[in-house]
Amino acid sequence: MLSDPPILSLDRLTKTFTLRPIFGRATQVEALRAVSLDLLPGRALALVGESGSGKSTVGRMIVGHHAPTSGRILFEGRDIAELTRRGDQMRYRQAVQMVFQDPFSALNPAHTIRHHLQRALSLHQPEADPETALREILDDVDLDPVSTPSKFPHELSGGQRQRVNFARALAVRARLIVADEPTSMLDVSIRKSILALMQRLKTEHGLSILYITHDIATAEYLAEDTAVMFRGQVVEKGPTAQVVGAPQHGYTRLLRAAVPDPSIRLTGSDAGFAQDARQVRAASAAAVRGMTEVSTGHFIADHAAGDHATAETERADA
Amino acid sequence: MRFLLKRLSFYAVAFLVAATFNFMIPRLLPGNPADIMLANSGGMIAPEARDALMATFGFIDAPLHEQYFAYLGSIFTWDFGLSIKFYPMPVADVLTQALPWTLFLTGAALLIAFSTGTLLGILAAWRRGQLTDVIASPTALALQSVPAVVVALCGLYFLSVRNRVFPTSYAYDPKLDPAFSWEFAASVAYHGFLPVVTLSVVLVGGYLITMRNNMIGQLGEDYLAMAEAKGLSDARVRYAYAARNALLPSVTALALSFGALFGGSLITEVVFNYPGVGNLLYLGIVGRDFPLIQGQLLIMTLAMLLANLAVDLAYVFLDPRLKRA
Amino acid sequence: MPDLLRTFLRNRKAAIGLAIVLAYVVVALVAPLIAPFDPIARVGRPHQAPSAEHWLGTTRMGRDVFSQLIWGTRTSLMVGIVAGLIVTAIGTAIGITAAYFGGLVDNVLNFFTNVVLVLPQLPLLLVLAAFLGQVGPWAIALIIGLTSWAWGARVTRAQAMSLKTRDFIQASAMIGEPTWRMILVEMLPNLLSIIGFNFIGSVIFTIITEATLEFLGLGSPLALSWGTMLYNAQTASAIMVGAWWEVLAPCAAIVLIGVGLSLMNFGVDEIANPRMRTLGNVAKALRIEKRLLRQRMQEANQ
Amino acid sequence: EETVLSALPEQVTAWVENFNPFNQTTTAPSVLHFMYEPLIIFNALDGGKPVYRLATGHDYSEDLSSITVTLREGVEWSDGEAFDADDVVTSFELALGNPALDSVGMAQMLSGVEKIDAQTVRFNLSTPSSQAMYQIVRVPIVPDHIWSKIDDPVTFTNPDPVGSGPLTEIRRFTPQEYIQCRNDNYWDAESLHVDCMRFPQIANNDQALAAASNGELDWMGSFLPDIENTYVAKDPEHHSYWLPGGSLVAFYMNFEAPEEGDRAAFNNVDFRRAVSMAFDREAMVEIAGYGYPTINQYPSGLGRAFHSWNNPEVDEKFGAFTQYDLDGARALLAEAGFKDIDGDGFVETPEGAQIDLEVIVPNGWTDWVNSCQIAVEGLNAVGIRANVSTPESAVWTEKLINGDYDMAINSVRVGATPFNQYLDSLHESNQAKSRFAASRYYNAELSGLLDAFTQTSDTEKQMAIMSDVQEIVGADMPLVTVFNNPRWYQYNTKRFTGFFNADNPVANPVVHKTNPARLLHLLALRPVE
Amino acid sequence: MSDLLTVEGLRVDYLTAGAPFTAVRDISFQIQPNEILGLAGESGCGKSTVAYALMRLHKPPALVRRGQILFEGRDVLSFTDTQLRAWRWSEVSMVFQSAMNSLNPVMTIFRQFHDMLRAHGPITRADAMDRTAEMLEMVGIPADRMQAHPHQLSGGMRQRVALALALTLLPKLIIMDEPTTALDVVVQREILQEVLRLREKLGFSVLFITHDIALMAQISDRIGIMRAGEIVEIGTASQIVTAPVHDYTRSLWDAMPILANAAEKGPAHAV
Ligand SMILES: Nc1ncnc2c1ncn2[C@@H]1O[C@H](COP(=O)(O)OP(=O)(O)OP(=O)(O)O)[C@@H](O)[C@H]1O
Ligand SMILES: Nc1ncnc2c1ncn2[C@@H]1O[C@H](COP(=O)(O)OP(=O)(O)OP(=O)(O)O)[C@@H](O)[C@H]1O
Ligand SMILES: [Mg+2]
Ligand SMILES: [Mg+2]
Repeated sequence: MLSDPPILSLDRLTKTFTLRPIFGRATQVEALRAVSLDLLPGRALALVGESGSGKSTVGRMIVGHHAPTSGRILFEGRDIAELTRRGDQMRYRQAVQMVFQDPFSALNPAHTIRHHLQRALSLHQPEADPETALREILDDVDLDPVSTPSKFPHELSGGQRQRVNFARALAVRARLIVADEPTSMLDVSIRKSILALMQRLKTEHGLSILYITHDIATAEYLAEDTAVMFRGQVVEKGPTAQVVGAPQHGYTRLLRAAVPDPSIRLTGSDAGFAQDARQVRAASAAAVRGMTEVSTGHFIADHAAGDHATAETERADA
Repeated sequence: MRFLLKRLSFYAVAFLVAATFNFMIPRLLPGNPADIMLANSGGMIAPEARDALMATFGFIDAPLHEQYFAYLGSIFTWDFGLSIKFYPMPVADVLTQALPWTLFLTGAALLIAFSTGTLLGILAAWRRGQLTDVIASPTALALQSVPAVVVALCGLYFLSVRNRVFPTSYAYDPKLDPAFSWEFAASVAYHGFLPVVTLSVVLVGGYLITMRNNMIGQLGEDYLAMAEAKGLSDARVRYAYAARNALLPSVTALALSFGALFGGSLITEVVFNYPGVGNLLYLGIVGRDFPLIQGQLLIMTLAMLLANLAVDLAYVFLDPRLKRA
Repeated sequence: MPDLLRTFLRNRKAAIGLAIVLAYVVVALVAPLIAPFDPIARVGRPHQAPSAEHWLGTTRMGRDVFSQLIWGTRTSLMVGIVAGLIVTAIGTAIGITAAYFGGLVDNVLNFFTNVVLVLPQLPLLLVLAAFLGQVGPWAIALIIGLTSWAWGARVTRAQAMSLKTRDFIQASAMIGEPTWRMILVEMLPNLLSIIGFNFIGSVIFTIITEATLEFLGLGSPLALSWGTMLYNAQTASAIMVGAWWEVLAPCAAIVLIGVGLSLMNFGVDEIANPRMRTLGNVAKALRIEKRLLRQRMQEANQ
Repeated sequence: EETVLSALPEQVTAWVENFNPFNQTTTAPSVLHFMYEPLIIFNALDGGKPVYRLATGHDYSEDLSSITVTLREGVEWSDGEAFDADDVVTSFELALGNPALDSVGMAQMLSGVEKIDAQTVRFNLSTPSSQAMYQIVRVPIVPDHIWSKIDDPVTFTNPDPVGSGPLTEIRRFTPQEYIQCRNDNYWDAESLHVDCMRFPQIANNDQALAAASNGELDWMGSFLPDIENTYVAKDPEHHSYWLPGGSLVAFYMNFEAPEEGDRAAFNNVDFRRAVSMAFDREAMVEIAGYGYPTINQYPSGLGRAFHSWNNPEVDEKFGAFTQYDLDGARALLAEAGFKDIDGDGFVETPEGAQIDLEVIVPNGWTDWVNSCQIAVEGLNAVGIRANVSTPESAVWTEKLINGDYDMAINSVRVGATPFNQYLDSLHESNQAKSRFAASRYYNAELSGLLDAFTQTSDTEKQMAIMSDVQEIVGADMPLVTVFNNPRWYQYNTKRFTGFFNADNPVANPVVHKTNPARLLHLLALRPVE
Repeated sequence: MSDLLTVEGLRVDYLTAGAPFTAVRDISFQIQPNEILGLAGESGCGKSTVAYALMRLHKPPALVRRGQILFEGRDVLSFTDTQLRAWRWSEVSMVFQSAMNSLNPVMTIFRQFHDMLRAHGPITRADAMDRTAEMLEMVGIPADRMQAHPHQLSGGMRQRVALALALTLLPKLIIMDEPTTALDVVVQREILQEVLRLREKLGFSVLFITHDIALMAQISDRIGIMRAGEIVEIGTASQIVTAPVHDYTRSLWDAMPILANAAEKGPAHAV
């Protein structure tokens, strides 16, 4: 299972944003602190964590939207910063595609679906017959190949739009899809079908998926592996069954506990949760010195003793 | 503070660019001011006399860069040389005499237009589709596309020429001497009425439309529903919440409208023979009064920059999000 | 595209505006056919009041005001459109370039734009017009075009900036679209309404400004345009001698086209800004609501 | 009760507090003549006869190389100091010593000014001329005891003026109005019945009209459109006007025009005559000029004001060429070989060169622009291709001086005799030196006659010379004169009487500062009752 | 007539360019004192429309065509403006979908409290400060933050402020329109716990609107399921969880991936 070499590895990736407010001094935001992850071919890695923990930043750095402050991104073993030849860069770009959270914003409202897919096809599959390829791709994502191409994005539902986004990644012949909360803006009722689509793309097309979410339940449904992030660091990672099923790190446990569970009724007297939350957050914010393997492939973070001084001041919730 | 410094340095550089531009323009103008001046006075003049006159006007044949530095220096010493049209008055004095009138005219018009426009814009948006909106908005729209010339001419024709309700010229009754008296103030108000109204009419439409659009943009916001849900009165929600927030983009629009304000005041002053700087500029251009044109453009630019700066400051003041405690 | 047009025309204001503007365009196109007289020939006595023969009277020079107005439409409209095109082209190019490339390019262009924006425009135009000497309408169009783009550049930039952060721009970058295609094919169509807005606004501005420059005597008195008509009326003291038709005719022409164009802009605005679209329904709902409320109160009182 | 006369001598946007009489541009318009009395006023409407003011006589030396002027006795300056020859000498030395003050050109005309005794001054001329006195009297006479102490008379604004004229006291001064009142030491006080003059600031014709029709102005000189209706009709009993002819307006053709065809055409007298016949002078006067100018159909361009100088033979021989006659013009052109060869509807020169005339006129000079349009209508009608162009007045002047034009409308000042207009426009030595002599017409015979005119003060001889001049000009038609500009003058008899008018044409009635005779006019006014 | 709120046959239309769009059709339900009623359904089914109409906050082109809203027996729809203003917030308050947008961005937190307090009776500034401090501390925010502007607080803090605002006048009913969708699960849980605690302490009713039925099941007493403007099913929380009647309710449960070990405990899967 672990025999395949990773298609993409993140090696101690760090990203620091410098905020220059109109007033006051510039502040540094450490969005990522030495994040290391491996993505394996044909598998999905779920990245979960609280809002603002740096999940999207990881995704955006993979597609080259931000350059790392330090650390490396290795694509099939090669540092992408060293891909100097245009051909190599193109190949990497093509191989890694992103599917965004907001399905509407990802499609150009001025153009039809045909435009979106055909451009991808003509750029990356010039040899294929455009109409046939188009039909096949739409079939792949369960869209009506006859009526869909001539529609404009606003004539499609959110779920359909998200399917078009996946179709575009297919048209480009991507091998890795970074899906940043692809279902969070969709109706509950169709969420699962998009997850099913990703599942199918993974198994049938052998795509790797980096699935960014804060919904552990969907991570469990889709991903073989899960990494939990908190304040820019990976605090726990490993096979989903273990990370979600038997969480070891405090924050993962907290996260796990907070997931709404219809079978448990909440009461007002359960004040312990908030207290726990405060403590766990404080403890988990400290710098990670290393990871301990608690079982095969399942790592949890060792935090430095002292409080890690983050430059962000507005972070703490209470 | 960084923000202010940044803006200030922008204005400084912008001023330099504009000043350089101003320097270039009159030097490229055809025609010689001394000749024009003499032609106007109807004299045939000997070349020696002409050259001597040129020299007294400060037309030295120095290399361009020397002229340029002398010019830049003049900005700081407020010494723009002697006016040709108003010889031997220094340009600075001519301008100083005219400036208060323009400030009065533009200030009053701006105040009137901005407050009425904004208020009507608020009402039109609040009662959108209702009477205020149905009447005010299209009217504003029409006014917005009426040139100042047209408004001024119509005002002049109907209110000064046909029915002698208002005077056709001057900033106050020439028989009076400027003084802090009611009589003088009344005269200023009486003479300023038409010019101020003209200018306000030209400007008000723009402010109304801007404010209305900003307000409509705010109307769907949750915090307004929240304010209403809190049981606040309609007026309070409208002014303290919606209008207050919609004002922000309006203030930016205000900065953009200064160009129109200056242009409008120029025309108004010319039509109503109002002794402001716009009128002077026009005279300067017609009379090729280079020193006057130069000084003129310079202070107009300066005024534009100051006005923009004021708006920047107002914006910072109005929007706490920019402050960061 | 036809979809856009339909939305545009469904808007009553826009439709009226378009009708007005089209009427002007038609007049401009067929001016030689419909003008009853040669606009520069002396065809009547000086300052004849409007009559069956001279619908809008004659000028001080005994020229037919109506014919002048019709020919003037041609000039004024053309000048407006040409300058509008220049303004829009420069503004759009600078705005999009600055927004798309960002960084240093943006800093430089944006600075430049802001500088132009804080220059007192009309005074500068006056000086420039005087500098060029006898400036015909075309020169005026050119001057206005070259000096008035900053506002358009600014709004286009703002719009393009927000467009650039939209995911679909990133998405097409990821599939490897070349830069020019990103700008022309992906961004431009989404900026059409702001460009249209800018264009229409520039046309209004130019028509007004041209009239103003000519009125001040800085244009060519020989040109046939509304501004020149105003200028000639002014120098003939038409207002003072009671020849109101000589002044009011060009004024009315300017105001009407201004209103027409503004109405169109309203339409564009409502297309671009969906919140503006529902105004009619709002009024209707309010009326019904009021009626229902009255009913309910009555019932409650009984 | 003081009598105050409201006058509008010129339109400005603000009065500038400058009472330096040497300044030609921004000095208050009531400084010359009213504040500083001239030596002599030559009355053009009275055949150029001298009216002695500060002087009591002037004598040319036999060889016309010097002029001796005797000064009036008993004249005092407004501060009580006596007026004498030192004042005159100082005044001329100021002009001679400061080019910027020498707007009349004394430096070329005079070789020196000598005080003979307290009441006598001699002017030594650089070249003998019988015309010199006309120029000399234009120099203002200022008090020696003040001006000899001024460091820089060029920039001096003379804030507390001391003068010899009727009105020397500035009672009130604001940019929008000033009032100038009686000189208590005025030598001719018994003639003066006006206590003060009020000068309101008025910026343009429209405002002038508004003020005038309201009856606010007593004495003015503005272009008032449709004057009968807008001004006279407002108060027919008191509002009146008189527009005697003034400077000569003519179309200049450049004998050295840049384009070959145009040049050839202009050098052909028949072409020039045809041009003249194509001009509808009446329309120019009636439509472009509101009927205010005086039509000028003298083939010699003499003008109605100088009719007493007219040579009727010239009228007889060449009169047809100044009549509006399109057919005649066409015939003349055809006869002279100007034909439409290329069929574009416009004639070419006999040699086949294209003719394409650009008529330049200063932008903003509306009556002239309209005259040019009427001229071009006529030219086009007879088959001469022409169009109007309106450069800025500065550019127009430059083009005239540099000869960079085809045809232009232009004006020449008229003097006390017809001599000035011919000298300024047609004398060889002036050609290409000023805008008045822009046609580049060189005629030695004509120049000789004009020189001879200056060499005699005998009226008979002068008449004979002028006849010959008219003969040459009429035959050659170097300029196409069209009309004489009106002298702008309106008055209101509600508060004052005695105004000059067509029935009482004592002198040039204009209140503008270029007219010294306005002093005579002022002294002729009497308050009502 | 012990119902706190009774909604009878409520219909809300949106007037559009074409035919009016009926967003809420003939909805009826009751809320008892001290009860939490959940309203769930997919996006666009009309949940917010109901919430706004209940407080008569709906804005044209929305139009309440028909129906009755009785609050303690009084007919809300026939309130005069004055009655309405007095009733709002003192008896019914609301927590909006996104706290980010429901707080006025240019006013300090205190001013937003002060404004509201003043609208409901005379109060001195000092008293208002005390009250604000008290309310903020109740939801776990240090009182000194009252001079902050909303943008200076984190999302979770803002949501708590909104909650504090809603509770200040001790209303009988609080309408919560998706109060936690913008937050992550941990924060969401913290806030809901807070709500429940306060309810026990203060005793108010809640109309809780969300699309997350698992969450709803955790806190509501009764649940209504909405679809396309209608309530298709309404029942006690345990009935909706364990024995949903309507197909649509079942499909909602099916569409949600449920954590594996949670599923073991709960019977939701077993239909
Ligand atoms: N371009 C940027 N400039 C400055 N700071 C940034 C930028 N992008 C992200 N950040 C900061 O980096 C941190 C991580 O942001 P990121 O968007 O990766 O979080 P996330 O885990 O995806 O959160 P969410 O679940 O809300 O999407 C945040 O504190 C954010 O404010
Ligand atoms: N101004 C409007 N004009 C026309 N239709 C509207 C308007 N506002 C809302 N609607 C429609 O009314 C319906 C109900 O909207 P509502 O906001 O109540 O849904 P919701 O259930 O709260 O959805 P969400 O979960 O997304 O908040 C939707 O179909 C929506 O499209
Ligand atoms: Mg994210
Ligand atoms: Mg909602």
